[in-house]
Amino acid sequence: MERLVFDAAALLAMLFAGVMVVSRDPVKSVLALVVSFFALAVCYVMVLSPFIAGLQVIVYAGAILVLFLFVLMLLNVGREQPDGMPRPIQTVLGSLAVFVFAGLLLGMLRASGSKIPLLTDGLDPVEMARPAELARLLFSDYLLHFEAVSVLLLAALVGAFVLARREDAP
Amino acid sequence: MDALLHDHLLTLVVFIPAAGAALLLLFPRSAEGAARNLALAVSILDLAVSLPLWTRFALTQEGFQFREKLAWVPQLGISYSVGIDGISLLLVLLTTVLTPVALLFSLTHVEKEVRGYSIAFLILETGMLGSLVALDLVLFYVFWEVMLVPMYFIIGIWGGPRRIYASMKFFLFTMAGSLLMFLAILFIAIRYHAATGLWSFALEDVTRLTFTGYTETLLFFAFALAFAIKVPVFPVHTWLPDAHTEAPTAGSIILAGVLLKLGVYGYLRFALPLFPDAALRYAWLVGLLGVIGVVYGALVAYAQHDMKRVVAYSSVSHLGLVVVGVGAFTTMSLSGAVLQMINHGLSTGALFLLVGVLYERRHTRELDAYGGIAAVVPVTTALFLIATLSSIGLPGLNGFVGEFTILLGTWLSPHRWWAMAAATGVVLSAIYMLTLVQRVFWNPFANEANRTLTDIRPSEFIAAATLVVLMVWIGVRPNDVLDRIRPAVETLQKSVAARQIAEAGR
Amino acid sequence: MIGSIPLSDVLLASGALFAIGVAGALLRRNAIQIFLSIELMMNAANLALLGYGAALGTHEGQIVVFFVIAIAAAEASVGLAIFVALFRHTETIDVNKINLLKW
Amino acid sequence: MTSALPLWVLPAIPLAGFVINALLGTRLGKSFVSTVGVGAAGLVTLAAYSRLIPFFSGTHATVVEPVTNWITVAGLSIDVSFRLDPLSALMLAFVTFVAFLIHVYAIGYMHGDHATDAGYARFFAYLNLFLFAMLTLVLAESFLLMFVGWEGVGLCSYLLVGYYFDREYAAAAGRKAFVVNRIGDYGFLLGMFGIFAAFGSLNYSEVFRKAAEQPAQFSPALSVICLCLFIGAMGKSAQVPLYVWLPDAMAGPTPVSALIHAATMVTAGVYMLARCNVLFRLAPEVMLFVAVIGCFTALFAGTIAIAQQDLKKVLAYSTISQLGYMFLACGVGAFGVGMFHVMTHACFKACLFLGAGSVMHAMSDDLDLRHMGGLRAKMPITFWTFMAATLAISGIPPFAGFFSKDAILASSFEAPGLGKLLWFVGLATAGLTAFYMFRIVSLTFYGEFRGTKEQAHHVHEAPASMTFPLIVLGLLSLVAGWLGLPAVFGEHADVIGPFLAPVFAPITGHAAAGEAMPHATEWLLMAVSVAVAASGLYLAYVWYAKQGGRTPARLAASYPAVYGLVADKYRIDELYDVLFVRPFAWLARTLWKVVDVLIIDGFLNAAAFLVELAGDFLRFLQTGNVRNYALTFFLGLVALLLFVVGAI
Amino acid sequence: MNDSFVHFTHADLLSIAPEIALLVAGCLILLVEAFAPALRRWFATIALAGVAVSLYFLVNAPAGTTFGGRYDTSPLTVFVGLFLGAAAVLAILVSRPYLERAGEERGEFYALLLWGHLGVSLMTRGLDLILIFIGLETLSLAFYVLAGFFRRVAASSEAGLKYFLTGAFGSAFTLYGIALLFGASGGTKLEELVRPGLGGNPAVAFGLLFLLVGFGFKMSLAPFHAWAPDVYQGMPTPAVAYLSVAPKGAALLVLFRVFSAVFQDGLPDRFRAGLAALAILSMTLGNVVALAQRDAKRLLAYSGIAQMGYVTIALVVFGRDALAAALVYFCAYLVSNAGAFAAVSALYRDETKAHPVALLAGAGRRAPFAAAVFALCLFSLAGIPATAGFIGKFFLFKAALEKGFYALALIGVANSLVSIGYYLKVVYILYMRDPVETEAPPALALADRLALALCAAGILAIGIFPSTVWEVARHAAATLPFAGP
Repeated sequence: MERLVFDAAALLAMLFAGVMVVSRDPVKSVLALVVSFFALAVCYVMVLSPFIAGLQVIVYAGAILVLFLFVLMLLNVGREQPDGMPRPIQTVLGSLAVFVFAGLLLGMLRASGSKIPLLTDGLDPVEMARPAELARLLFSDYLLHFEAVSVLLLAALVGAFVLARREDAP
Repeated sequence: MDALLHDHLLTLVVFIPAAGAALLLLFPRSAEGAARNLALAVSILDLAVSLPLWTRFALTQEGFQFREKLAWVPQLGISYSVGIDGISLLLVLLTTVLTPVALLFSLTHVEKEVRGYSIAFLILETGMLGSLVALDLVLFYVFWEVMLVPMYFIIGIWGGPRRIYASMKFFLFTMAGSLLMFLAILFIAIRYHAATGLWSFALEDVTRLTFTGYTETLLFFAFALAFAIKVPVFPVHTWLPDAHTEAPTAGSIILAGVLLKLGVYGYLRFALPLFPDAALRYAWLVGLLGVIGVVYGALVAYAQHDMKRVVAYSSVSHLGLVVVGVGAFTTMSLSGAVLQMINHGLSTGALFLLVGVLYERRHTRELDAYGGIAAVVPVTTALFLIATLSSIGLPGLNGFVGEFTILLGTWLSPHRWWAMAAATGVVLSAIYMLTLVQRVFWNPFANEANRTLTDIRPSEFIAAATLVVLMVWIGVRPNDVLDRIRPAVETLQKSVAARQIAEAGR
Repeated sequence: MIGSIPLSDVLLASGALFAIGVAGALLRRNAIQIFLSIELMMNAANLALLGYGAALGTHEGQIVVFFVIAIAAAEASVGLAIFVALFRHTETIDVNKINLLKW
Repeated sequence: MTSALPLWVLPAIPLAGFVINALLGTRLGKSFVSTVGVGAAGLVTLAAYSRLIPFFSGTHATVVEPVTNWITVAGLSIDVSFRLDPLSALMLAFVTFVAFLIHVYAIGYMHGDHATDAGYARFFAYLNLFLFAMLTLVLAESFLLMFVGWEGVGLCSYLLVGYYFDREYAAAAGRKAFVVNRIGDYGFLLGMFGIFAAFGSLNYSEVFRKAAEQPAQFSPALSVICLCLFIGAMGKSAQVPLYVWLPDAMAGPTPVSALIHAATMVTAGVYMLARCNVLFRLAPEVMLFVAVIGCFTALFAGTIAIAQQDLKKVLAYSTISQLGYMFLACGVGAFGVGMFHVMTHACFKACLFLGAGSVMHAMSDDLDLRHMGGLRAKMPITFWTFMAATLAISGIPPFAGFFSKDAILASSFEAPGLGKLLWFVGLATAGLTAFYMFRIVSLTFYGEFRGTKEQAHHVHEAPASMTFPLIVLGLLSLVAGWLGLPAVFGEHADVIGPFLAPVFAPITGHAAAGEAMPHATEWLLMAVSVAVAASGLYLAYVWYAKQGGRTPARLAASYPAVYGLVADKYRIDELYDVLFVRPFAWLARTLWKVVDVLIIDGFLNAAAFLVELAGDFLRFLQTGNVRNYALTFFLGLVALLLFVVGAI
Repeated sequence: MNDSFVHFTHADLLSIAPEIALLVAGCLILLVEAFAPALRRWFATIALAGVAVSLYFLVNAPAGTTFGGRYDTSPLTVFVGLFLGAAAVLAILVSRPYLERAGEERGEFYALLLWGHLGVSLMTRGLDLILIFIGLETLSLAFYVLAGFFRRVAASSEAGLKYFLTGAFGSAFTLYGIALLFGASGGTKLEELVRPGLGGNPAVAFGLLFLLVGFGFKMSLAPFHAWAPDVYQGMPTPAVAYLSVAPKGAALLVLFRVFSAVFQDGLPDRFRAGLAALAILSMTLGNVVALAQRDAKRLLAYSGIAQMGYVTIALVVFGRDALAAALVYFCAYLVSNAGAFAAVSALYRDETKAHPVALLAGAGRRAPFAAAVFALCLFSLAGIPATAGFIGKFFLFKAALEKGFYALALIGVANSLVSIGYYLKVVYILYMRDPVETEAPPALALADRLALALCAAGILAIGIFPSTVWEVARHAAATLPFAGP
């Protein structure tokens, strides 16, 4: 049952990811990715990470992709127009490489994870999904990371400010 | 001060020019005259400081003298280890003599960037002296490469019309050889470490190593190639005509006078003692290339119509003879080879200087632009003639003694035919050098532009006359020089022989 | 039982999404779409992390993903700012046409 | 002997003269230069005779005077030491004397030559330098020191031939002289190497002692050694095939031709052979070769001399021819006779050249025989001395040449093997010699003057400084031969032979010279040679002096090919040009343009170019398109995955 | 489970004091900019002070690990920290006159530089993959912005875009690699990678290769190098001076750490061969293409690609001695390359235009000091003895030869020869070509002068007295954590 849900959600995510890639219209792309991310959120729930699934919906689908959409609108970028300059090398080599890569990667992943079910040693799934435990870890073992990310966010903030600020600002 | 002069004489000699260069850096760029005079003064001071090396050199003592040894990179056993034997003594003095001579000549002829020129020259002198006294492989390599940089600038900035090509070629050629040597040096030290558990790059240590045949051959060739390019030996000689031709006169003097010798010197000092077996196994190749150099250089010199190129190819030919002497490896041929290095430095230095005298006045080196100018510039002619005679080995001047001892020494070695083939240089050198003299100084007066040529100036004359005096001195009293060479050569042969016995016993 | 999802399913899904992301990044010309593809690649990594975390019974996977989402947000803000800044010069974000700097 | 002048002073005197004149001569003027130059020559002559007179009157014992060590390296130790023995004494005697006379002559000659102060100083400086080198050559006690002199005289020859450096042919001739000599020197050098390898020394005393003591041990090596040495001699003494420089060397001032290219330097080869007689006698096949070369050269050069129109050229070929005689003598083992001819030849040939110089001055530097004629009246002293020398060279008794030449012919007649043939060729050459010598005498001094008016007006006898040496040498041409009268004139008639004999002492185990030939044979030979010489002389006189050259002109017209060939000196110079000079230049150019420029530099430049080209192409991989960058990145990853993981 | 919710010891605080100093300095600059813009001339000083304080704490931190084994304060990190700090100092020194000339003297530049530096610092000191990743991203984000800092200049914005897109692409691989390693080892700490048999796990191999390409990208190792020339060209030069040195060193250190944790018994052959291939490709491509460059910064970018090829030899050789050699190499590279960029920064008048090498013609006369130092840096990069570059190559090739990597060493020196071609070409233009620009350049600013002098002194000091740096590097490398014997 769970597997079915997971697989269905994963397939959906892949499907819309594919749409995102294939679509020439960036807006459609973004929207496809939103759907894909929602499906991914379902997957996250199925792998015992409801908190992350929430973040996924709120931060990713809700904030980040909206930001994308916003920028798309701002820049008024239209559909990708064929520019009359086919780039066969990029396309052919790229596709070929992706296939080889996918083959190798999926082969490896299948082999390495096929026999292992999630939560084999009978840990409590509820315990796994509890945000409080996450919070504890975040402020103990991962305290430094947490602080470091704050610097990262600060840098990103300042950076975005530098780049997007009006020209006449000092 | 006395102690300084006594215990650190070599260090002083090596680094006085560098100190001078550092001092020059403090000068404003506009102080050209001061820079010129200071550079000359420094080089003369260095000459003065180097003279005690000659007088205090113990004639009978084997091994190195004026030794100094300081740890440099102690973890790897790299040391500032210097010392001289007869061979390096002579080359050191040749360097300290030729540098002031070259600078003296430059006094009147270098106009742009005098300060930079002086700095380059002084650093070059330190580089040359350093490689001559270094007894540690890394130290040697450092000095060896450091020389390239100032020479590159000297050719590239103050050179002739094709200076860029020439300086680049010079640099790349020389570098190509020495990079392999660099790897070989590392390899040797690593082997030494593997064998003894200690790190050392000191010559006295690493000469105790023995290698298996194949390895030794490879290492030998790595070293030999570096030195062969510097000499230069056919077929890696083609940088030389370009570099010599395009370099400013003073640069050519130093290039021909000292730099080329470093190739042979390196071979004697490092390649032979380190790889005696390979060196003797491939002696045939050394000799063959030497013989080819003699004949080929002479022939091609004959075909040139640029004065400097003639002299440049004559260097190929003369150094070929030196290489033959080295390859023959008899005491006599080796002594002759060392002596001939000095001789070639003096005679070719003088030739380049005098070509420079003409070039600075007429701004052409084409043979056809001259002709019959002996009447206009008699003193230059006379000096050029003497230098020519020295170069073609006229008895009574220095060249002959070297040539004769090399050839006789080679004749006495198992390679008699080398001597026969190399002795043709006697005929060939006469052909191309006398053709040069005839076409430049003799023949009917061809070009009215030469009517206003002025004869040699006092500063140029002093520079040239110094060399002529030395030529005569060595020609008449070669023993003064040979006495100093002998112990060094004998030590070298003994060490090689000892190594061979050790090899055989193994 | 929730444990009935085999890890391989999770990993395969993640791998496939990653590959799709790579394909998008390589084949799209619009900078924003390329960036979207890269976001997808990061999400694929997230899925793998969560899957591994669940399989190993540790919270670390979730912690990592937490940070990654933060990083992704930061990256998005900077990236989009860059697009905007560039768009002012070029009037396009088609990377085929952005080649002032080359050779 | 204690108070005697050391031998080293002899070369030192002219060396000092050279240094003074070279450094100061230009500034101090001609009279100073002549004083120093001639003074040095005079002084050295006096000094030489101060040693020679006691030597001649004494025991003739060899004296070796070491001065200093010159080169010491490994097993080689070369002393500067000088040797006075009969051979060097003989050379010393005439070299200094003749040189002095020619120095004197040169004062007048060079004044007449309108030399500049610088040129004048240069000339005398070179002459002194030559004297220094020649004396070193003669007095040296070792091969190497001899070589110093040997090269030194070569240098002076080069400098003096090229004295008129602004004339291309003179400059070229100087170079040619030096280069051809160097070819010989190459042989000399190898010979020395061989000697050192075999004997471990280059000192005469040691080498000759060892060779004489153990002939059998050294004999095999000596063939090659002697051959090499002989090549050296060939170069210096202008033997076929290395003779080509000597005719050209006439481009130098005439005193130079007289001194260097007739009297002294060119005989150095003969001197060397005589010096090394011990070695050569142990190499009989080389001796034969020497004889054949000498003999051939004598004839060959003689024939060329017949058809030359240039006075000095004729004399030059005659010199070559006479040198051939000398080698013939050496080749047949008559070293003493050869040296005897060296001496007499020095006298009469110097006289001839100086006479020619006198004529040349009178003719305003014109040397073409066709422009001369009838000078006998206007230049009596020149004529008579020239005549005396001509008779001497032609072998007319009792002039000097007769005795020496006759001795050579006699020696070759006696020689085993090819002896008779050599004798016959020598005899024919003697006839030729007489013919061409009298031809030039006739053309120059007899008949009508054929030059221009100005020349005719200008013709005059030379000044005293020039005629004095002429007279002295003319007299010597008469009497010098009397030192070596043949055995038929009495037991002790031959002074010079016994004097030199110790030098040519027989080697133990080797047969000494054969029995003296019967007097009758000797008389007969003399008669034949005199007859041949006289007929040559007469023929020339009739053809050129009486008939004004009609017959030879007719002959020349009848056989144009033959005449042309001879007149063009058998076109040997042209042959050498085609065989050696041009191929040499071609090879030089080809090596440069093909090997250096095309192959070596071409290869290197191509390598550098290819690397740069690769860079030029590869830089376009950097398309500026960021998608391509991502693709290369990704392709790199995939390749790594395939390589690293694909194998696991 | 501890009583307090937040675990935080004094040692922890001390150990991150260097980063805090950087953070504070950056914030201070921003605050000054916001509230006292008149004091903008002091930005650089504040930044330098921040770096100085940070280095002070760095040097004085007790050796060991903190944050439960997630943070490294060993001599190795001190060494690397000093190296990074030096790069930061040079970049800041150059920035001041550069920004002044460009009229963009803004506090954000310094703040971002400092925070980017902070990120690099985290990369080198983190013993936890996720911390390393955060550091990497901090660095990246800061430098994406710095690349596009000159918004008025199209090239700068384009550089920002290219760096961003490729950088994010690379980061995604890094992240996936981390995920795979996490899955295989069960944790994100490096010490958890030390586990027998882990090296044979295909997932680990994938993870390592992903990390390799991710960090190889930061090192601009071919074929992950393509961004570098474009980005260097468009980015403000002082930032390039930092970016072309510090993150590369950090990336190599991370790779060293991860690989030596996983492969306790030495690199497997395939990995070694793959790395060697990268090294060779990088050297060769970098050098050959550099020959064809006309722009000074692009040329230096390719030179940097080649230099990374050389230094990757150390990774191939593997082991602590090789790491020591790499550290020395990086020190040499720091003074030479940062010096070269400092010289480029000082020698060009118009900051916002391209930097064609040809424009440097005659610089030897116009700006003798900068040109001389530039030439010295180039000779050092070329590895001429008596310069730092030679010492770097010396130890590197020694390490290679010691372990028998003869072919690699040979290819290395052959490449050196090629590289001389373009280094000398620049020197030739500096000194031997007649100037196109006759106008005298502005007088060299004090800060530029100082930066150049420091680099020159560094080059000569390392070049002539290498024993100190070698000793320290060896000592530092000995503390490489988790490495096998």
